[in-house]
Amino acid sequence: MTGALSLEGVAKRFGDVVALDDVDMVLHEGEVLGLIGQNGSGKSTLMKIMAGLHQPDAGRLRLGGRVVQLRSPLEAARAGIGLVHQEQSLIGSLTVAENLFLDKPVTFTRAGVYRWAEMKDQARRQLDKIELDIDPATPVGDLSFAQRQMVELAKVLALEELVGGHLVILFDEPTAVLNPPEIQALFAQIRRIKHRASVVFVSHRMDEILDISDRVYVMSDGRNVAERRKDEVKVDELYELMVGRQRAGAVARRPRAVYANPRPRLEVRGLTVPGAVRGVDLGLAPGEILGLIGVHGSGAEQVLRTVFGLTDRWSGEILFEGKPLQARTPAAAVRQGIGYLPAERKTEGMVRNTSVSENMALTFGRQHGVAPGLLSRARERGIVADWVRKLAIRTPSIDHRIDKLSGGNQQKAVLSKWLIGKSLKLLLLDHPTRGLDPGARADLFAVIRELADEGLSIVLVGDTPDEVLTLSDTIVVMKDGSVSARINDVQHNPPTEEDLVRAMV
Amino acid sequence: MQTTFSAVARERLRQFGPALILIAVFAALATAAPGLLRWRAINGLLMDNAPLLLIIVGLTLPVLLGCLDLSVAAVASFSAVCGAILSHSLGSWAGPVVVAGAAVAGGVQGWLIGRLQIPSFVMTLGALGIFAGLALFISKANMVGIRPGLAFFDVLSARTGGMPNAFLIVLAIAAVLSAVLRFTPFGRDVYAFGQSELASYISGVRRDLVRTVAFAISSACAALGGMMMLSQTLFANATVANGLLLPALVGVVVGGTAISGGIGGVAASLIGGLIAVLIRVGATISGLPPASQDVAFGIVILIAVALTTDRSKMGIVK
Amino acid sequence: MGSTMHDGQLSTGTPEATASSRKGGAPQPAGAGAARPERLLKRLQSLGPVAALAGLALVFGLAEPNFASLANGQAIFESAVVPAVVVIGLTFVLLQGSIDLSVEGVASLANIVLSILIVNSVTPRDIGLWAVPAAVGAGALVGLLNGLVCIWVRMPSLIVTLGAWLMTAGMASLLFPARQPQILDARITGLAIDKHLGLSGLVYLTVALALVATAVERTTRFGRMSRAIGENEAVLRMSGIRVNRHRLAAFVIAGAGYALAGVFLGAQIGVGNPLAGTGLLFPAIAACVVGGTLLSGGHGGVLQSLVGVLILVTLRNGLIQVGANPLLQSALEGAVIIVAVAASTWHLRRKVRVIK
Amino acid sequence: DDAAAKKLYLGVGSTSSEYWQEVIWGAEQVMGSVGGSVEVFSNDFDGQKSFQNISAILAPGCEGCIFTWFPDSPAFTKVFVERVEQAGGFISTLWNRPEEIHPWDTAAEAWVANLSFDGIDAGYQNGMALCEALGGQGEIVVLKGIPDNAPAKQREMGLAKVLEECPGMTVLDEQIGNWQQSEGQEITRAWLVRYGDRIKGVFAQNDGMAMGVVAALREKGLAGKIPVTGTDGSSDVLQLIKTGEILSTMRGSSQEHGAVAAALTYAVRVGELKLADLTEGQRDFFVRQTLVTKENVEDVLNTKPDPAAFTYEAIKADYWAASVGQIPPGVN
Ligand SMILES: Nc1ncnc2c1ncn2[C@@H]1O[C@H](COP(=O)(O)OP(=O)(O)OP(=O)(O)O)[C@@H](O)[C@H]1O
Ligand SMILES: Nc1ncnc2c1ncn2[C@@H]1O[C@H](COP(=O)(O)OP(=O)(O)OP(=O)(O)O)[C@@H](O)[C@H]1O
Ligand SMILES: [Mg+2]
Ligand SMILES: [Mg+2]
Repeated sequence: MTGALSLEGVAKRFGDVVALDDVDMVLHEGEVLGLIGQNGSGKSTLMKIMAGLHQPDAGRLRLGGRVVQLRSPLEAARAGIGLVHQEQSLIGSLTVAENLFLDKPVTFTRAGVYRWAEMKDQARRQLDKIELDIDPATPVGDLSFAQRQMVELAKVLALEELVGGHLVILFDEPTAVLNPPEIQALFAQIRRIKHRASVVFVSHRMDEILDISDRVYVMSDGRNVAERRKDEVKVDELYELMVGRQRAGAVARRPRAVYANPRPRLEVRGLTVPGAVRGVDLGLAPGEILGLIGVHGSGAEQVLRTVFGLTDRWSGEILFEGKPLQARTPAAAVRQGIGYLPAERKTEGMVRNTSVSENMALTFGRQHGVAPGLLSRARERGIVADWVRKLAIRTPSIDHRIDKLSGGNQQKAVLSKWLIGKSLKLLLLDHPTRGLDPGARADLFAVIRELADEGLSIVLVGDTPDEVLTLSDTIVVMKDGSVSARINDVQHNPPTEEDLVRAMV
Repeated sequence: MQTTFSAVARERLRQFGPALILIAVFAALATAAPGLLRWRAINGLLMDNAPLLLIIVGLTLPVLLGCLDLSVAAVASFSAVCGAILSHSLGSWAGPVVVAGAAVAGGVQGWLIGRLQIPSFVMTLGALGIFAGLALFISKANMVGIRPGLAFFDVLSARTGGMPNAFLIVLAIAAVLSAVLRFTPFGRDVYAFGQSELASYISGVRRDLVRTVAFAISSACAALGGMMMLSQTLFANATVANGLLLPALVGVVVGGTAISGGIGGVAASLIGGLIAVLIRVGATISGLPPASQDVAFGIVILIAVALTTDRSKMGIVK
Repeated sequence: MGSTMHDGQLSTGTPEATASSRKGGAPQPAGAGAARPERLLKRLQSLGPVAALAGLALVFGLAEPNFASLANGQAIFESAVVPAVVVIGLTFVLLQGSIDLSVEGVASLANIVLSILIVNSVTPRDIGLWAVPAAVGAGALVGLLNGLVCIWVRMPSLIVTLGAWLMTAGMASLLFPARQPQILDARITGLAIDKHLGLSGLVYLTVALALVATAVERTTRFGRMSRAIGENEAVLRMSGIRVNRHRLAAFVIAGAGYALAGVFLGAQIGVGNPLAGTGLLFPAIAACVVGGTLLSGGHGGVLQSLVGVLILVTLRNGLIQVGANPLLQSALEGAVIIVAVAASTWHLRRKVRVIK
Repeated sequence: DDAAAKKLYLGVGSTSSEYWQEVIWGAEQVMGSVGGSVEVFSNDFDGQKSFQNISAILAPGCEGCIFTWFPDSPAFTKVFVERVEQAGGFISTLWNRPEEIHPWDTAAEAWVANLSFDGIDAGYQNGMALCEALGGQGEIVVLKGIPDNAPAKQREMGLAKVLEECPGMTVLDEQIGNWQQSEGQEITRAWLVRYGDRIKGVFAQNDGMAMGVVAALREKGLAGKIPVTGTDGSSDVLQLIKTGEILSTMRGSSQEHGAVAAALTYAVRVGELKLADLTEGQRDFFVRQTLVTKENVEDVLNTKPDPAAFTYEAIKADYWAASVGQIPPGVN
């Protein structure tokens, strides 16, 4: 049987790594196909092959029955296939209009010269579709994060007008960086264009998958291990199919005593960051997990970055272990025992072209040296290997280049950079589970909780309300730069997700 | 398994690529001019090019950070002038004093790059102008001779066991720096910084400190190179070493150290420097007319670089 | 390798990109209206170099009355012509985040080619004004080779163009006839000598060129994509943009620009000199950066670079006017360059900014 | 072996300058006449390149080879002659030697001679011509070459003498043009603005800068109205002297500069001259030069060097025919 798009025996290997191994897949007209799988199971690779970014080593692609070869993203676009990347793919110095048509087979040029007017009202039409009221001539760099997300969406939907015939739209973890309302807007758009387009939707959030897709494929180790129709499957079964083990029940509650400590480790008073944060107060005890949550631009990340010494100008008072925090730079923060897991993994988290072990040993490797100022690779590697096992990081070896790992495994590696240290007192987690598969997520939760039990204080800017709810002892909700709600002792009288979302937006 | 092995083999091959090229170039030269095989010849070349090689070794650190140091040659000239002038008052101490001063000046450059957030290219270009001007100014555009018979300079120009001390010093410094880069946190920071400044900064690398030290080393090596030059010429003027900037850059790159940073090393640069020197020698004794010598040099150098650059680690090549 | 290549690119986010997505962290009510004041501020800040120029002129003007004279204005423009043409070519390469060091060799080469092909005092050959396209063509060809090697052999532009510099310089002296050829074609030399409204034809040509280049930079796909390549080439490649063609074009334009500068030099000094281009490179790059065309790519543009040129030319002229110690001139220039760049890029300072 | 004796390594500043072409021509005549050859090396006015060249030549071994060399800067002269001595060769130097060292007291067995032109005389005669042209009255501007080059200093001393003897002529301003035509032009532009018609004459230390001055004057239509002097005697400048746009230049006998240096080195190498027999004046001397003005420019242009006069035999008749005396102390 054929569909809008079908893959037959597709395989792809990168050096020694088998990313895809004989994958068959059929995508029917007008359906939304959910694609789930553990980190490194090959989802992104599959999407990239369908989008012409990678060439398969073996196997065929059929488009409407015809065998096609997609040699470049442009050819894919001509064939009506568009891919929304996980990370933002907008160019700040170009206008909204230019960005909308960047990857499209139209250029709006005559003899290489732009026909701005034409391009602008084409763009106007695209923006109207998603009720986004901004001037198409605005440089994207001047937009807010949320606005850029919407442009990102409009960019895909633009395929509609530009290419005749049936469309295939591929979303690779689009919701990872969206807020609940934006997610709903996205789903609405997906449902709207179903009549002309088939959609492949990758996500690590089971509820979303079940919400939006008609059918679900489960990938594992580069193979397509299961196919389920929406109406015949439950979250738990999907979970088991991909992780291969029972879904653990909610993480056990912890007694207040653990973190009920008279002397707070971190105290933030009236923290203000021009244009981002207004008068925020926080308190954090040893062993306490503080959940910070808010929509993008709520300022939650800024609070973290300020404590870590990354903010240029700020006012207010930050006390660490009773003394004013001297952290003017990350280095200073680290010396005092503070760690930070950035949300911008690719640019701020990983040292590219460098092995997993070097990345993990970068900060605290020196603590395991033979003598001060003298490293001991041997010891480091031992410790690194332990953590790779502990967090089940999927990498051929600890000498493998980190940027060759799948998104989720990169995240784990970056996190463990902070864990191999002996002196960490406070860990700041900026969207730590972004891009992690449910299994890895559960593992990470366990680790975080364990670390807290050992007395590490943790501030966590959560991706979803539910993850903040499961982990935190205290939750602080932020909105437009200031605190809009504060819930103490979450473990014993937890609020509902609805309460949180209401406080967020 | 099989594949991993071959991968390792490939990596090794790439590592020793420059060394192999060096051997090949030398073999080719020696067959053309057998005289080069005599110890005296090699010895003489090492002596004459020790200053250049030392500058190359030092320049490697900023380049590993992804920065450029265009001031090295000017620093060498300036130091030579200062060394000559001071030799009359300070005697042998002139040498150490000048080198130390240069280290400070270099450190300031590196530190300002971070503080003022201006590209190293601009910072060191400005420094180039400043040192060139100061050199002219303090020498009143005259030539300055050093006080003869000073231990410091005599040692630099002497030989031990047939080897020129100058070159032995270059080897020693290169060895120490390689060890530092390999076994100390500073070394790890340098490479991480070179690959992703932001990520390493957020991992707690003290980037201003790293940059400062790297540029201090670079300038100190340049200054010592200037002293070596001086120990051979016995006279210095404001432009005595200016011609070394481009050869130094070429040497570093030929060694396989990437301008984009994070790839390469001191030993590689030393080998690269030797390759560049030999290619220059070849072009000179080739009997080609002078102008064609430069053309030939340029072409061969580009080929050498094409062979020694490790593209697997470069994403986008600018 | 194509795939790893693209993957490698994915992992290279430009600092600017990060900076802006950070700025996104700030709460902004929807609607571009909110962004406007910020944009206005940007515009103002981007005027930093212009202010620097004005300040420089003011200082010299006060120190030395003659400086402010109309005649000196003309002198400054005449001196700015050659570096201006150079940076017009160079800017597109810098916008894309590459660099091109071959200017001195290429300008010299073009200068020689022109002088021996046009009616001159040494060689019999004379193809009339065709010598101009011939010279510029030679430059463009060098640029083409630079681009091809950079892109398809995947070598850093810095070293490739450095090699090209050596080679073109060598070729220039190879083409040099026994004696220095005087350019006898008045149509060329006249460009520098005949004045219209006090300014030579070269000045008008340069202004025209600057306008065209600005139009190209702002309204053509090549111009816009050049900026984008500098900001984030990875995304463009993922979007299927023919990146390499634009990169190639930039090198060709640079080469042609350098060659044209060599031709202008010929008109000014009236002879063919294989060292004509000496000393053009570093001031040109400095000018671009001073003006706001950063080496990191994606910033600035032709007009900014030209402001940079005016700053440096004014500086040199002013130092002579006020009779600064000739020995110290390069030192003063160096210091001013550092200060000017620091001042004009101050507003870009950010802890998470990568400078290199 | 004689092969080495018959190949002259000639180090020049640049192959693309008329002066150096004539030096090469002279050397080639001499070596040609003894069935030898000349191999030319250019340092493009970069001392380091000069060093790399000589080091590369010596490396494969250079027993008894002969050099005529231009060390771009006097700073390198000592190391060059000593390197050649160690290699067992012979060398004569052009233009640059430090004040402190001489062929007879440094590498005395290898350093045959140092031949230069009398820069003081050049500066003096050009200056005097300028003084006359100004009728002894008026302010002039001075364009100087690369500051630490001996010729630059000497020509400055020469002008200084003039300023004493011709008190009416005073220096308005002086700048460094690094021998470069373009810099000469740029600086002159600025001068014309600053001093306007106060400038009555321009003293440029070489022809290149003088041509730059003329180019700048042309832009203002002042060419020919303001006297300009150069030094070197390049044919371009001779043309400009004919047209009156340049007042005077000092034309060194460049062919003889190259030829005599080559001949001396060869003679010593083949043993026809014994260094021991040579006086100091014979090992460190100025080569003759003539001031070219409108009067004699025609003759200078018409006299083409006669190859017959440049054979080894012809020169060996009197090696020092072209000498105008020993280089006095205190001029380097
Ligand atoms: N460019 C590449 N070079 C080398 N290996 C790669 C490359 N891209 C992916 N891989 C490997 O291929 C496998 C599949 O990666 P892929 O990104 O498709 O996984 P994924 O399912 O998208 O994971 P995640 O859920 O974390 O995004 C992983 O083991 C990864 O390490
Ligand atoms: N990161 C890179 N830096 C430099 N060159 C690259 C890079 N990636 C690919 N290339 C070169 O580009 C060529 C084709 O790659 P790609 O298709 O991405 O270029 P393109 O933008 O499509 O250019 P074209 O318009 O010529 O197809 C290959 O030869 C490769 O060597
Ligand atoms: Mg993925
Ligand atoms: Mg392509």
